Amino acid sequence: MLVLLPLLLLAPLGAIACLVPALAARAGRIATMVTAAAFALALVLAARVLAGGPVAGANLWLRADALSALVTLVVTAIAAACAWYGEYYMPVVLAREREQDRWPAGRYEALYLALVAGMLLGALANNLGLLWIAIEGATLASALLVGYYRRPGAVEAGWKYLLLCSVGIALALLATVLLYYSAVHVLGDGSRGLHWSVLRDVAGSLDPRFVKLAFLFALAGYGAKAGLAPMHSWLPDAYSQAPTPVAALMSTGLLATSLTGLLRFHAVTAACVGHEWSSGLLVSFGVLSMLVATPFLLVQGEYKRLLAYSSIEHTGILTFAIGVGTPLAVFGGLLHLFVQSFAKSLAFLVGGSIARGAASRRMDQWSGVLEASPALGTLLVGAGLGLVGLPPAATFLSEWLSLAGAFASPHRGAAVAAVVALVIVFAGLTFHWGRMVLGRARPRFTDLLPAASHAPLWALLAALVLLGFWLPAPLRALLDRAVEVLS
Amino acid sequence: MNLQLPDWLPRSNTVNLLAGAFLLSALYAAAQRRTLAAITAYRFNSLALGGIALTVALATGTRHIALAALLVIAVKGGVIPSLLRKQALRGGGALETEPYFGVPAGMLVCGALVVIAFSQTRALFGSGVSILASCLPVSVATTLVGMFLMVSRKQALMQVVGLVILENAIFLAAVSLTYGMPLVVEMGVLLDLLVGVALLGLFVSRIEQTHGSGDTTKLSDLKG
Amino acid sequence: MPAALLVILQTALLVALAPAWNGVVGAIKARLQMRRGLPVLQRYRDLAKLAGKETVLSEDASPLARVTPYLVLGAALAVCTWTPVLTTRPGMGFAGDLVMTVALLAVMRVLLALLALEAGTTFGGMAASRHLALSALAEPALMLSVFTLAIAARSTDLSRISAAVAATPDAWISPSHLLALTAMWIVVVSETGRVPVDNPVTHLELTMIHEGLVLDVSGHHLALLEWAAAIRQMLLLTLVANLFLPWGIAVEPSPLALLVALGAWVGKLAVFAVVVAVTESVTAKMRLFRVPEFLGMAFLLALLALTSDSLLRG
Amino acid sequence: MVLAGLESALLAGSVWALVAAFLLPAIAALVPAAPAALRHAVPRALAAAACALAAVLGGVQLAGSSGALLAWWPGLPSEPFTLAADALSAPFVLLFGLVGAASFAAHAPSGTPAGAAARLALHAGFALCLLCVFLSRHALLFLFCWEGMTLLSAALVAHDLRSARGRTATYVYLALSHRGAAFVAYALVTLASHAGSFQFGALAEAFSRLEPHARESLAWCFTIGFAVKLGLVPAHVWLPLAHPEAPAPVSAMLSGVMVKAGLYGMLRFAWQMPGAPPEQWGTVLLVLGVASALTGALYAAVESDAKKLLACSTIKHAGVLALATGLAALLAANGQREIAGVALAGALYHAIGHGLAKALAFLAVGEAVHAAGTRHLESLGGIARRMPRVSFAALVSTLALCGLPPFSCFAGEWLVFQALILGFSAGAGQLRLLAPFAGAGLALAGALAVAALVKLYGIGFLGRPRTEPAAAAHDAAPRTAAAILAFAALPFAWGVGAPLLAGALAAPLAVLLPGFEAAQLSEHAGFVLVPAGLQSSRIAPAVAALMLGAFAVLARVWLRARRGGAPGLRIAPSWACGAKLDARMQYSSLGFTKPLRLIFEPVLRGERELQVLEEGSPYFARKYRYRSGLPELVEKTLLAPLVQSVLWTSEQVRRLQTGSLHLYLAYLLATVVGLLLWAR
Repeated sequence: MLVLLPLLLLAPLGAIACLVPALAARAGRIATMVTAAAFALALVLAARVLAGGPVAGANLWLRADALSALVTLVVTAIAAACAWYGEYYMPVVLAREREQDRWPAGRYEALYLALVAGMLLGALANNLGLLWIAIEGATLASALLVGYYRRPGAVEAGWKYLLLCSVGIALALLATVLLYYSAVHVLGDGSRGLHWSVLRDVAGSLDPRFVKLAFLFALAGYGAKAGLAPMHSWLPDAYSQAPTPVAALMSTGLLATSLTGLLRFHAVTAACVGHEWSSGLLVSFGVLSMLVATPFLLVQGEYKRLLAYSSIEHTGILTFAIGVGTPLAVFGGLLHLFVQSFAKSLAFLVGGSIARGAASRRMDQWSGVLEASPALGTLLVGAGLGLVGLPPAATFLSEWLSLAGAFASPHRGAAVAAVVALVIVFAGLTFHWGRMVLGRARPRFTDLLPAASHAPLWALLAALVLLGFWLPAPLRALLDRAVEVLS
Repeated sequence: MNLQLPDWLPRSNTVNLLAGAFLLSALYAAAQRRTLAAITAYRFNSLALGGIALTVALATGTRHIALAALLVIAVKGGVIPSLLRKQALRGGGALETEPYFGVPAGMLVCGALVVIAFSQTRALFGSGVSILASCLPVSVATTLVGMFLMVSRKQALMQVVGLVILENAIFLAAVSLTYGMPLVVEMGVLLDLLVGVALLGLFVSRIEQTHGSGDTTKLSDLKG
Repeated sequence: MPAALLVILQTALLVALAPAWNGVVGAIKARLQMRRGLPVLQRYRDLAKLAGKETVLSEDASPLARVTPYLVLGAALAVCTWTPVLTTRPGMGFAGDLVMTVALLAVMRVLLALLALEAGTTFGGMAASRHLALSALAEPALMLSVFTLAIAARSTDLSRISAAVAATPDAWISPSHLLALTAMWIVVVSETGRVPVDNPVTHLELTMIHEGLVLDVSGHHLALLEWAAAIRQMLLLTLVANLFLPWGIAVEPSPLALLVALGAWVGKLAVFAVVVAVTESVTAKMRLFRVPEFLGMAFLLALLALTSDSLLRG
Repeated sequence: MVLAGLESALLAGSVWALVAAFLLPAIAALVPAAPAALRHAVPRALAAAACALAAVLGGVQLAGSSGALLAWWPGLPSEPFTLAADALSAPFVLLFGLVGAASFAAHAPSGTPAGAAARLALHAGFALCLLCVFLSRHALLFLFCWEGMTLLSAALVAHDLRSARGRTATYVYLALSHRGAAFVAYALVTLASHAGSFQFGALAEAFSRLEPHARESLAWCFTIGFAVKLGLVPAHVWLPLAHPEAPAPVSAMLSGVMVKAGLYGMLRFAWQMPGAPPEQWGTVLLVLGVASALTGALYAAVESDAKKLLACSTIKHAGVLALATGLAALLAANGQREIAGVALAGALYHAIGHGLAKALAFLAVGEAVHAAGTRHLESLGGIARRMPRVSFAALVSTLALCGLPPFSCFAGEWLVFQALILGFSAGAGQLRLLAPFAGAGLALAGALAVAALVKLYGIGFLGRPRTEPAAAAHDAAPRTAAAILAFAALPFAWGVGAPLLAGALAAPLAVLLPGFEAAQLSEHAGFVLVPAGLQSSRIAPAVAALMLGAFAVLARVWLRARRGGAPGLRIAPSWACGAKLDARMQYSSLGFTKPLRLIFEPVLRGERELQVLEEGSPYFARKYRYRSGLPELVEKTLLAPLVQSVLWTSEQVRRLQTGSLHLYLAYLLATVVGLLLWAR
């Protein structure tokens, strides 16, 4: 509790601080400090979880198990990196917006921190209702951020995001209600009927018909939030229109949080009606997401949309791997959840710098990045390696561990489909990356951001590569524990 | 908590009646081409929901459901429709001129959705379970109808109406099945809804600013 | 007779008689065409004269050009040491076999083609180009046709093949043998630059192949190359004579058997000379781009020989 | 014990030195005060030394393995990553070491210091991955290194950032290689899931325990995957695109060593692990081998780009390797283990022999091409007089790649021919039908390769320079030239020493064909090469070479004796029928192979396009544009339509995302309804 409360309070307090006019000018720095502090706390939390098992608080409304700790690590790490980068990025961007379109200073950071707060609450909530509220809150904050720029595209994307995710999240609420109903019957006491840890313990005696129905709605609801096909359609629009740091955070932290929501339902369902039923659904939706994303990746002209589809594909891998359910696959899936965040956020952020430098978001305007700016070019290549899952990026190991686990399960056909999708995606992404990285530098390309803005990017890349060679023992232990949580 | 229905509640009861009104008002909204009329339908829908909640509260004597019921009536039956109305009037009370489905076709689809929902969820209940459970089919059906409303209408506000009806349906499930969730959750949900609707309103006016009307079919620049 | 002596004897025979064969063919042709023609030994006189002359090298030539003629002659002579001329007793047989023979012939060809390109003139390139294109077909045909025999002998050792064929008197009746022989003969005609593939007595630029290769070579270098070419021709003819038609060859190298073998060998070469002379007198040279078809036929025949062997022998 | 200590020292030394060479340039770039030598000279020396150590390791391992290993635990839920050499990897490690040492010794910095350092680092990293591919004993590590190898080499292929050709090559290379890698990875991972472990030992055990059907399908997956790396038809398309684009020392390793990693993979995973290759494996490999050999040789013959020509020649030799391996498998399946051993010995011996020759060719030709500033044969010429040392090396490699004695490729091909003939005679099953075609294909491919390589050396190095830069070319830096010249001794030694060295392959051969004794491949104290135990034919490359040389000297002595002094030699301008000789009067590369193109027109299907740019009189236009080309047949008929259809499908699927919110909502609705209906 001593860790949980500060962790949850830091971000909202930071958000309020950003809105204070006196501090608004330095809101960027505040956001960085707050998220960095949150990251430190997340490390402490992970250590506590490793040392003494789940950390609970607030009468079991909050509870951090290994999975929460893992997601918290992802959220805070990426949030810190994105905030750090945003310090350099947002001023440059805003300087180019029209005067009347600008938001008051500090507003962006406040929303950003609100989003972080929502995600952290979602990660740490033990009560499924609370989880729902957190994710809905994060959705609302991020909807404003998606529509942050006052251009028609941003409005359109924000609208679609808000509407689709609201429907999705409403379905998730229905799922929560259904689960609660079945729990109340068993427990007789409504106060604990939404506590996940309690639900899982009594899962065996829940009414399977309601649990199944709940899982279906949760799958559609949280699945829409996580970007599973065919509920994914908001994702390319939102990611391409949101400010780059926000897109990076959404595609990693928000994805992880929403997926955790789904996985919590999955764990209860599996414990209630047996593993095969819900895992079959997860595997099918995972593979479907991979297959749906693939063609879009091949014929895509815009960088951030490309990343969005790649994000769908990665969500597919994750869902697939965790759905398969063998310990190795789940380990691979969770590791993938962890490491793909570094790759994806890196890809978004470096893309932001390049898009500003090239004054275009279209990839055909980006040729010769490596020549124009060796640093950005190298980072871009690193991000690409992470996205396609090639060594030395850690995603290579996580993907193949997942597949190795999948081949040892009954879902071999799905695994083959996944491999096929991965291979085609590889061809598509390599093609785009080749066009961007190689070739003659554009004459007017200049990196508008200060060189210091590369620091967070290098940090992400370093983490991505380092994890490809060496998984620290505590992280390994944390992943192992998280696997236990899910099985 | 006692989940059995108290004896005094008649079998042909208020809840069933109100549930019927709930579904009907949703269908009525789905049959409307005028935004304002749809908002009014939503208001009735919310009131029916509030009525059910109140009945449940009275029946079970739980105070927090009563509180939730009152809040529902105030927020969903009062604040939100008014907000939407104001928004609609600002946009000139736009008419849904060319919905993707005409009224008869739309009704057919809605009918099909209702049948699906009933057939899929009724099977869940054996005999002797809480009679309030008959609200679940209504709830799922209304969820689908709300979604259909969003799919078939081009006016941004109509889609918002669809969304809030959908939320009502889920609230109905919560109230009828479980006699309400823990109060904190209920509050949080309501707060989120309120903020959400405010946000939706904000976006509707932005759409009207940037695109000149509330027609969301114009929002198709982002594709592929 | 000691093996070493035999090797030296056979090599010496090949080397010494090589220039004569062309002279014989020329003489027969002249007789057929009612001309007097050159003396049979004129070739030796030409070689002697050239050997004494100064060589002119192009200023564009690389250092390789200075040693190529020696290497070409060396390769030809090396092959001579293990070619069975009079006897199937293997002397230097451990050093080279059929594959080695073909490969060393290819060494000669490659070096010649490179030499032709040294001076940077048009004719050299043209001749090298044609030479390589034609031998790209001829070489596999040569290899395949001899493989037909090698498979029967279960060896690529030239002496063993010769002995094996000699030991089965009715071998030549087999279709595969005849097919292989035909293919081999076509290859020999092509490789030695005879009508209808090439005309050894003309320097007409549109048609020449072999003469073009050595157009820029003069003096003692030319002598070495001409001699090497004659030896190569002799080698190929000897392969036909002693692998495909090995009758008369000495299995045991007693003096009498060797004498008989010598007679048989010379006789076979003489018959070949007559055949060539007659062919050259009655047929015209082919157009250059008809030649590939001709050689392709050899390739196909050789392939057919191999496969028919597998089909017929089961 | 001493041997084990030595082996682990060699193993650790070579791996860690390569790691250091990989990291040093980057570290030196980060530390501003670092001496310049740390950026290039030191890492290069380190890498060369590491490769030399690897070569020694390979040699020692051939003599006998002690099981020394290097382990590294990355924290994954599996066994530690393990590196170790065994008998099967030993010949490949040896090849890697020899070629790598020369490649690094000849690696000269060019361009900006930063670019040069980056290239060197990539080169070292590539070498590291390549070495580890041969040494890996852990499936994931193997995959890691395999992909790393592909990736780093792709980065080197793309080293000229501005080159559009390089970009295309990189893309095709990566895309195709990844398809191959996916097959390999699929099979490995499946196997690992059966074994419950990633260690090779456990994998092998699991592999042999699988039911025959599963075993075969996995072996086929491996084969398909590795065939891409080996460059077999129809997956060879990447090879002539990618290999030439890399810097010459890297091309040398790509063609010389990396391609052999494909062979290594096939032997390891489709032969050694399951115990015996699948039934039809030999036949398919034999047929593909012949097709590849012919395709490679034919395209090499008609190619005008010097480095591309060499790459095509690599396809030809890869075909020979596949043919030999397939032949061995067929024979082994028919119980002819002795002959199978001969074929396999041929494959392994040729793998190394070709590796050495091709590496030398790339190093030497690469230097020449670099000096002349163009890869196109039409713009070269006269190099031999201007760069004598490099040209000598090029000549050696040319002769070796032609398969001529006494150089390295001859002995291996000889063994293959022996196996073909003996196998045919032995009447081994399908071989009776296949052998004639295989022999014919091999012979035809060999003859075509001769034409190709004579063109390379004759047009590119001899004659007169066709352009100014070619005329201004001068010999490479002394260090580079010395390294290349020293390396030129290897193809010669590998050819002359064949009888002795083939016997050294006993250990790897015994792994694949237990009971086969490779020592029987040589006779008479290692002077004579014979097909093991069969004694049917014999060659002595050393003796043949000696005789050739002796007779050449004898001829010289004879001429001197006749004249009583050195024969006269005069240098004079070339004669051109009285006209002034112009470099453009020489045969061009295109013209040189015109006869071949005509002969093989039905196969090559060249494209010609004549465009009248400016009309003159009705019969004679003033200006024409003539364009001709030989599109790769597989590329045109197989790959291009495939890519087109995938893209077309993608465009159709893209319509799902029309931008209409209503449609998106409808997807959601449909999903919910669908799930409800399904869940019943």
